[in-house]
Amino acid sequence: MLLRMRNIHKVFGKVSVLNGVDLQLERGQLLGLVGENGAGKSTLMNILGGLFVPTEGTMTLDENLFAPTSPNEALQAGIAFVHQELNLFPNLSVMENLFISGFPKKRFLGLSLIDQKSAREKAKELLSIVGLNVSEKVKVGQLTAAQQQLLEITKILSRSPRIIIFDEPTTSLTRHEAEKLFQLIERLQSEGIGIIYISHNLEDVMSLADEIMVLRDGNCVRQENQNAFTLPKLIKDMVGRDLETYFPQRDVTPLREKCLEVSQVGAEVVHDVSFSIRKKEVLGLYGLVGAGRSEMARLLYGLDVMQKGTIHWNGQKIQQPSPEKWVQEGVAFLTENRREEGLMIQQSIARNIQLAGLPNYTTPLQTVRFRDLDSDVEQQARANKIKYNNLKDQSVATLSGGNQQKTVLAKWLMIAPKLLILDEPTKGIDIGARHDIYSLVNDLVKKGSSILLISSEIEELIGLCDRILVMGEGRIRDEFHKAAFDRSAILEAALHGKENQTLAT
Amino acid sequence: MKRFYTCQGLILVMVVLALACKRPKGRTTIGISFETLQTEYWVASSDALKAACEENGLDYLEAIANGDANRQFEQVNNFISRGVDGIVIAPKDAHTVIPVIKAANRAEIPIVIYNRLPAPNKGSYTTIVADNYEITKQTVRYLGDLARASGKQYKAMILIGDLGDTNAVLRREGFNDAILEYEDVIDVVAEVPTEWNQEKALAGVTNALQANPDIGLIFSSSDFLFPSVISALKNAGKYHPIGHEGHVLLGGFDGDAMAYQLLRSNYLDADGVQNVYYECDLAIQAILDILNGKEVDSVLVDPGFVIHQENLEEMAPKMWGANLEVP
Amino acid sequence: MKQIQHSGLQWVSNNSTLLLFAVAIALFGILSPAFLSFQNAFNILVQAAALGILATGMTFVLLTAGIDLSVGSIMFLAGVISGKMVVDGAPLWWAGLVVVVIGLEFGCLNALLIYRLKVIPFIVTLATFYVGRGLGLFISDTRAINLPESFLTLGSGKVLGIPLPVILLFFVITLAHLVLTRTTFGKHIYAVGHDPEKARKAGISVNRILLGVYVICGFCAALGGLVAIAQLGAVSPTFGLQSEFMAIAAAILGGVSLFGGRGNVFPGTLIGVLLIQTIQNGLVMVNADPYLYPLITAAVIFLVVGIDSLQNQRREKAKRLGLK
Amino acid sequence: MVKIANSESTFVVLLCLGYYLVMTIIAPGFFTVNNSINLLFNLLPLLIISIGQTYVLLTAGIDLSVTAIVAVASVVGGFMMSSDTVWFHNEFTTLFLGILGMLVVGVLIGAINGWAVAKFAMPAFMVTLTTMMLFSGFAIWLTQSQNLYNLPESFVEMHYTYFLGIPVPLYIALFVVLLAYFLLNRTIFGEWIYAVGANKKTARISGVSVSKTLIGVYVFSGFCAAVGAILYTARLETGSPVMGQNILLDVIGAVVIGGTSLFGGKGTIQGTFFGALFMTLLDNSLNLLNLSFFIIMMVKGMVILGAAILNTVVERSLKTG
Repeated sequence: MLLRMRNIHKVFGKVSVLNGVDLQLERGQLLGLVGENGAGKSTLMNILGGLFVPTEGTMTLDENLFAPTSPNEALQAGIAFVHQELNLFPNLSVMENLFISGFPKKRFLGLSLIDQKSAREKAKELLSIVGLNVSEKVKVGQLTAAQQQLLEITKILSRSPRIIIFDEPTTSLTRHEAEKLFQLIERLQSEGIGIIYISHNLEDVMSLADEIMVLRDGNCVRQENQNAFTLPKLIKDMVGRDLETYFPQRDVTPLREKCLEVSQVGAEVVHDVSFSIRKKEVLGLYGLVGAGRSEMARLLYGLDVMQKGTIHWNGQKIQQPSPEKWVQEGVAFLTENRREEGLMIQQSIARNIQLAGLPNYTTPLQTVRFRDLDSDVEQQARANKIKYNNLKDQSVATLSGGNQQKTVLAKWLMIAPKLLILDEPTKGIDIGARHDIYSLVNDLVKKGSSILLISSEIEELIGLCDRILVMGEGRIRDEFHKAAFDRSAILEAALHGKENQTLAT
Repeated sequence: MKRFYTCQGLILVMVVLALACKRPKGRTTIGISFETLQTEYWVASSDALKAACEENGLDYLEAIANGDANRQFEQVNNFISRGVDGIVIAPKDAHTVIPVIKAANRAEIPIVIYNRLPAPNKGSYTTIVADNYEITKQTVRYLGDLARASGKQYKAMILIGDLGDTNAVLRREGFNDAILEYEDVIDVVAEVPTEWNQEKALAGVTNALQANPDIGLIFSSSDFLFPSVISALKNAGKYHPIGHEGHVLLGGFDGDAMAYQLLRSNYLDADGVQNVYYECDLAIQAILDILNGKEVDSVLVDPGFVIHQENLEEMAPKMWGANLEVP
Repeated sequence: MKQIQHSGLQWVSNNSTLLLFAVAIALFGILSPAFLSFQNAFNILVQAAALGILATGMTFVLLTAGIDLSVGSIMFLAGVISGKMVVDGAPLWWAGLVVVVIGLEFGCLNALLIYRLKVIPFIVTLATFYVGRGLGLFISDTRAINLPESFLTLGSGKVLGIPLPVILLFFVITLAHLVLTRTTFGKHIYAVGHDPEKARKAGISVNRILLGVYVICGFCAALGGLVAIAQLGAVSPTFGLQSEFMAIAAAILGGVSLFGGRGNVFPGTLIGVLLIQTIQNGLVMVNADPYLYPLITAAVIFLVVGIDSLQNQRREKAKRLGLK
Repeated sequence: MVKIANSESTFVVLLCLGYYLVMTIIAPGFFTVNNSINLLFNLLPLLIISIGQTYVLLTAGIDLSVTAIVAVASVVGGFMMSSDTVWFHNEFTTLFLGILGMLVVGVLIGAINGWAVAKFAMPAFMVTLTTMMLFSGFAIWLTQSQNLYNLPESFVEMHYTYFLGIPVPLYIALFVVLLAYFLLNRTIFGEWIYAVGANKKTARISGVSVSKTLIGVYVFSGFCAAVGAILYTARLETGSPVMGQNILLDVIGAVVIGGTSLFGGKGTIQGTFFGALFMTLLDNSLNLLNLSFFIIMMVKGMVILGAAILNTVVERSLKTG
C-alpha cells in the first residue's frame, strides 16, 4: 500500500469539515475523488499536501508514518500537487520556470551564475519526457493552457514524485488536449506513481479511475472499484438524494413573449451566437470550459467589446451594451468569480447589497434616501437567509462562501431584475446554501423574471431549466427542451458537437 | 488598549523632545529669518547677525525657509506668536516679503529687511541693502577696460539670478549698462538664467559654451555659481589663469571665499564685494534704534567696493570671503 | 494584408520608446548638425550616467512591484556627508566608501520596514525620503558644499579616452543585466514581482529578495549621487530633488511595469534614460526655451505610458480569453 | 468617543488632543490668540487640499499633481487679477473672474488626470506624476519664473476680512468641508466612490459608472487644490509658479494619518480633518520650539511611518483576533 489515510478529521474553528475519512492508494493506481463543492475534497488533499495538519487521524506512506507540517515537507516525501491554478510564472521562460526552485550553477568571476548550458540541456531532456514540444527559451505566458499544464507536470516530474494529485486538470483544456493528458497520466501510472484525480467531469473519472471515492459533507460515502459505479448512482452518492427532490419544484411555464433576442453576436472567441429568452423562462447554457459561455455572457453584458451582431431587449435594439445600461433596464449579471467581480470583499454586507440598487433610491438631487434603502437592504438580507451579525459593520470577507454568494444575489434582487444572468452560481457552495439559491431563483421566475443560467453541472441545469443550450468552441451546438433532457446527449453535444460528430475521430 | 499605550508612548516621546529644546530667556529677542543658507554669503550674514546680537546682549531665534516663501511667512508668524521684539529677514524676493511686513506691522514689531529691497508698499520697515547696481557696474567696467586694453573682440556671457529678486535684476541692469559703454569690444551672446541654482547654472553654461565656443568674458551675478562656471569651462578646455592666451575674463559678485581664492590663484579678474559685517551691524543697530524710539531711514545703503588683481592686497582685509576658511 | 498592418502597428506600440528615441535623434540631428557629433554623443552619455545608475537601481525595485521614493534623498545625504568629509580632509576613497555604506543602510532600512512591518513601499520610502533629506539638510545646515578639485577630476577623468562616468554607467548596467538574466537572484526577482504568493510556494524567500532589491537600489542611488556631484563640484540643498521621479520615469519609459515582473535593465531602462537625456541635450542644442524642457519631457513620458497602458489592456484581455 | 469620529479615526483624534495639551504646556506662545489664528490659517489650505486627495485615495488612486495645480492656479489667478496686467477694470469683476479662472484651472487639470486614469486605464501614479511635471513646468514657463504681484486689495486682505466675526477663509473652508462631507456621505456619487475604490470590477458590473466616478474624484481633487491655491495666493499676496511645491508630504501624510487606506475604499472626511489638524499642529508647535524645518521634516516623515505601522498592526490584530 503506497498511501493510507486513516480516520482523518479536520475542524476549522467550530466547523467540522472532515469527519473521519479513510483513503487507500496503491502504487500505479488512479483514485478518482469526487464530491460536491464543499464536500471536503480540497481539505483532504491539502492535508496530504502538508498545507493543513489534521485535527485527528494518521497517514502512512509506504507503511511509514507520514505527518507533513509544510508543503515543502510533503514535496520532499514525494507528494506533488497539480493545482487548478498553476504555479507558473508567465513572465519567465520555460527553462526558468522548470528550475525556479533550484538552478544548476557555475561560478564566474566570483559570481554564482546560472549554468545556462546544463540548464538548457536538462530542460530539453525533461520536456522530451512528457512530450512537450516547445523551446525552453519561450516565455510561459505564450504557451497554451495545455502546454502550461504539461510544463507544471514536467516540473513535478523533475522531483521524482511518488503520488501526484490532479485537481480539475482538464478545466482549461480542449478535448483533444485532455485526451493527451490522459495518455500521459496512464504512462505515469505504469511507472508506479500513484495518482489522485479530482474532477467534476464524472465521465472522465469513470473512464480513468481504477477506484472511485465519493465524499459528501466531510464523510467518505464509498471507496470502491470503478466497476461498481454507474453514473446515476455516482451522482446520487454525491448529492445524497435523487435529483428530483434536490431541486425545488417550480410550476411556471414560460410565456411566448421574448425578452431578450441575440443574433449573430461575435468577438474573439465567440462566433455568430444567436438565441432568445422568453419571459418567465429559465434558459440553461452548458459547455465545457473554454466553450465560450462566460465570454458570450460578458459580451452581452458589455464587459467586452462586441465586434458584430445585434441585441434586442423587449424589442428595442441595444446600442453598445454596457453594465450601466443593463442595470437601468433591470438586467443583472452574477459573475463566475464572486471575489473579484461580485463582491467588495472588505466592505460591509449592507454596502454590498445596496450597490446595484442605489440609483433607485436617489432623490432628484442625487442624494440617497438612506432610510428607505437601509430597511429594504435589511429585508432583502433576511429574505436571502444571509447569516450575519451586523449588516453595516461586518465585512463580507467574514462570511462563508454560500453567504457571500447570497449577498451577491441579494444585491441583484434589489433591482428586481427582469433578466438575471447567473454564471456558475453554485461554485464552491455548500448544499444548504445551494438549495436556498435555487429557491430564490424559482421565486424570481414566479414573479415574472427570466433567467440565463450558465453552469458546468449538467444536473443543476436539468434540475432548474426549461431549455438548455450547449456551447462549444464559441458556437451554439445544440438545443434541448425540457421534455428531451438527456444527460449523456447534452454531454455528447458539448464534447463533440452535432455538426462535428462525423468529423470527430 | 494597545492603541492607548501607543498614544501614551508617542506623547512621551514628544515631551522628551520638547524638553530637550532650549527655552528662551527673558531678554530682548530678535527673530532672524533667512530665505536660504545655500550660499556662503547668507551663511556669513547669518553668522555676522548672530555675532552682532551677542555683542549687543540680545537673544535670537533663527529660522531658515529653504527657498519657500510660504514657509518663511509661516516662520515669521511663529516668531510673532512667540513674542519676539524685533525681526530681521532676508526675504525670498521683493514681493513675498510684503505680507510679512504687514504681519509685523500689525503686531507692532520692528522689522528690518536684509539685503533685498522690497517692492513698493505701504508698510513701515527698514531695508539694509548693498548698492547692487553700482557695484556691478564698477566691476564690469573693470573687465571692460581689460578687454579694451587687450585689443581683441570679446563675446560675453552673463549668469543671471532669480529675476524675482531685485538684486538679480539690478545686477543684470548694472551689467548691461556697463557693457553699453564697451559695445565696440564686447558683444553679449548669452544670458544664462540660473534662478540661483547651481545645477541650472552648470547646464546653462555648458550649453552656452557648446553653442558659442569662443566666449571670452563671463560675469556671474553671484560668486556661489563659480563652481558651476569652472566645471563647465574645464570641460570645454577653456579654464586658464590670467596671462594665458586662452584666459576667459571672469567677474563675480558677493566677495566670498571662493572668489578670494580665485583672485589669489590668478583666475578671477574682478569681484564686486558687499560688506557683510557693515550690513549686519546696521541691521541690528536699526532695530535697537527703533526699539529706543529713534527715527531710522527706510533704506540704509552699503556702498561696497570692487576688488581686482591690482588692489587685491589693499582691499583683501575688507573682503569678508578673505577672512573665511577656504573650503 | 490586414494581419500585417495589424502586427506592424503592434510593433510600433511595442517599441514606442525606441521609436521615439530614433525620432528624437533624427529631429535634433536635422535641426542642429552639431547634435550628431561624436563629442555630443559622449556628452549625452556623461550627462546620462548619474540618472542611468539611479534608474538601474530603481528597475530592480520596480520589478518586485515596489517603489523607492527615497533615492533622491539618499543621493543628497550621501553627497552631503561625503562632501563634508572631503572638505574636512578625509581621503577620497574613504568618503566614497562612506557614501556606499549610507546607500546600503538606507536600502536595508527601507526593506526592513517593508517586509518586517508590512508597510507598503510607497509610504515607507516617502517617509525615508523626508527623513533622509531632513538629515542631509541638518548636517549641511542647508548650506551648499563646494567640493575640492579632486572630486571634479573624478567626474571629468578619462580612461582610454572614455570618460569615467560613462565607464561606471556601463559597468553598473552590465552587472545589473548579468544579475537579472544570469543569476538565481535575478530570476527570483521576476518571480516575486509576478506574484509573491506563488513565489513563496515555489520555495523562494520573498523577504530576502525584497531586502536585496532595496539594498541594490540604495547602493545605486548613492553611487549615482557620487557621479553627479563629481560632475557638479558642489552639493546644493536642492541636489537630488525629484531625481526619484526621473528615475522612475526612465525605467517606465524603458518598458518596466509599475506592477512588477516585467522589464529589463538592458536594453529597457538604458534606452529610457538615453531618451530622456537625448531630449534634454537636444533641446539645448537647438536652443529651445529652457522652460520648455520639463514640459516636453513630461509630454513624452505621458505618451509612452499611455501607449503602454493601452497595450496592457489588450494583453490582459488576451490573457483572460486565453489567446496569444 | 461620540459620533464625531468612528473607530478608525479615534486614534488620530486622541493624538491631536493629547498633542495639543502637551504643547500648550511646553511650547512658548502656543496657547495664544495670535497663534491660534495662525494655526487656523495654516490648517485651512492643507485641509482643503487633503480632502480632495482623500477622494482620490478612496478610489485607490493617488493625485501627485496637486502641487502643480496649486502652482498653475496661483499663476493664472495672478495673471488675471494683478494690476500689472490689467485685464479687467472693475475690482469686483477682476476678483470674480480671477477666482473663477483659478477654479477652472483646477477642474481642468483634474479632468485631464481623471480622463487618463479612467479611459486609458493608466496607473494614477504615472498619470499624476507626469501631469505634475508638465504643469509645474507649465506654470514656470508661463511666468518665466517670475512672480505676479499687485493683486487686488480685497483679495489679499481676505484673511483679515471678517464677516459676522469670522474670517472669510473659514467660510471657504467650511463650504468645501461640508460639500465634501455631503457628497461623500449623502449622495450616490459618494457611495460609488467607495465602491470603485473597494473593487473596480464589481462596481462596473453592478452598473456603477466607473469612469464618471473616477473623473469626478480627480476633478474634485483639482477643485480643492485650486481653492487651496486661492488661500495660499491671497495670504502671500503673490501669484507664484512654485507655490505649494513642498506640500505633497503634508497632504498625503494628513490623509494617511487620518486613516484613509492607499488601497482604496476606506477613509472618512472626519479622519482627514484630524489628520490635517495634526500635521499643522506638528509644524506649528515644533516651529515654536525653534526647531528648524528640516528637523520638522524628519519628525513628520517618522510620524507618517509610525501611523502607517500602527495601522497595519491594528489591521493585523483585527484579522487574527
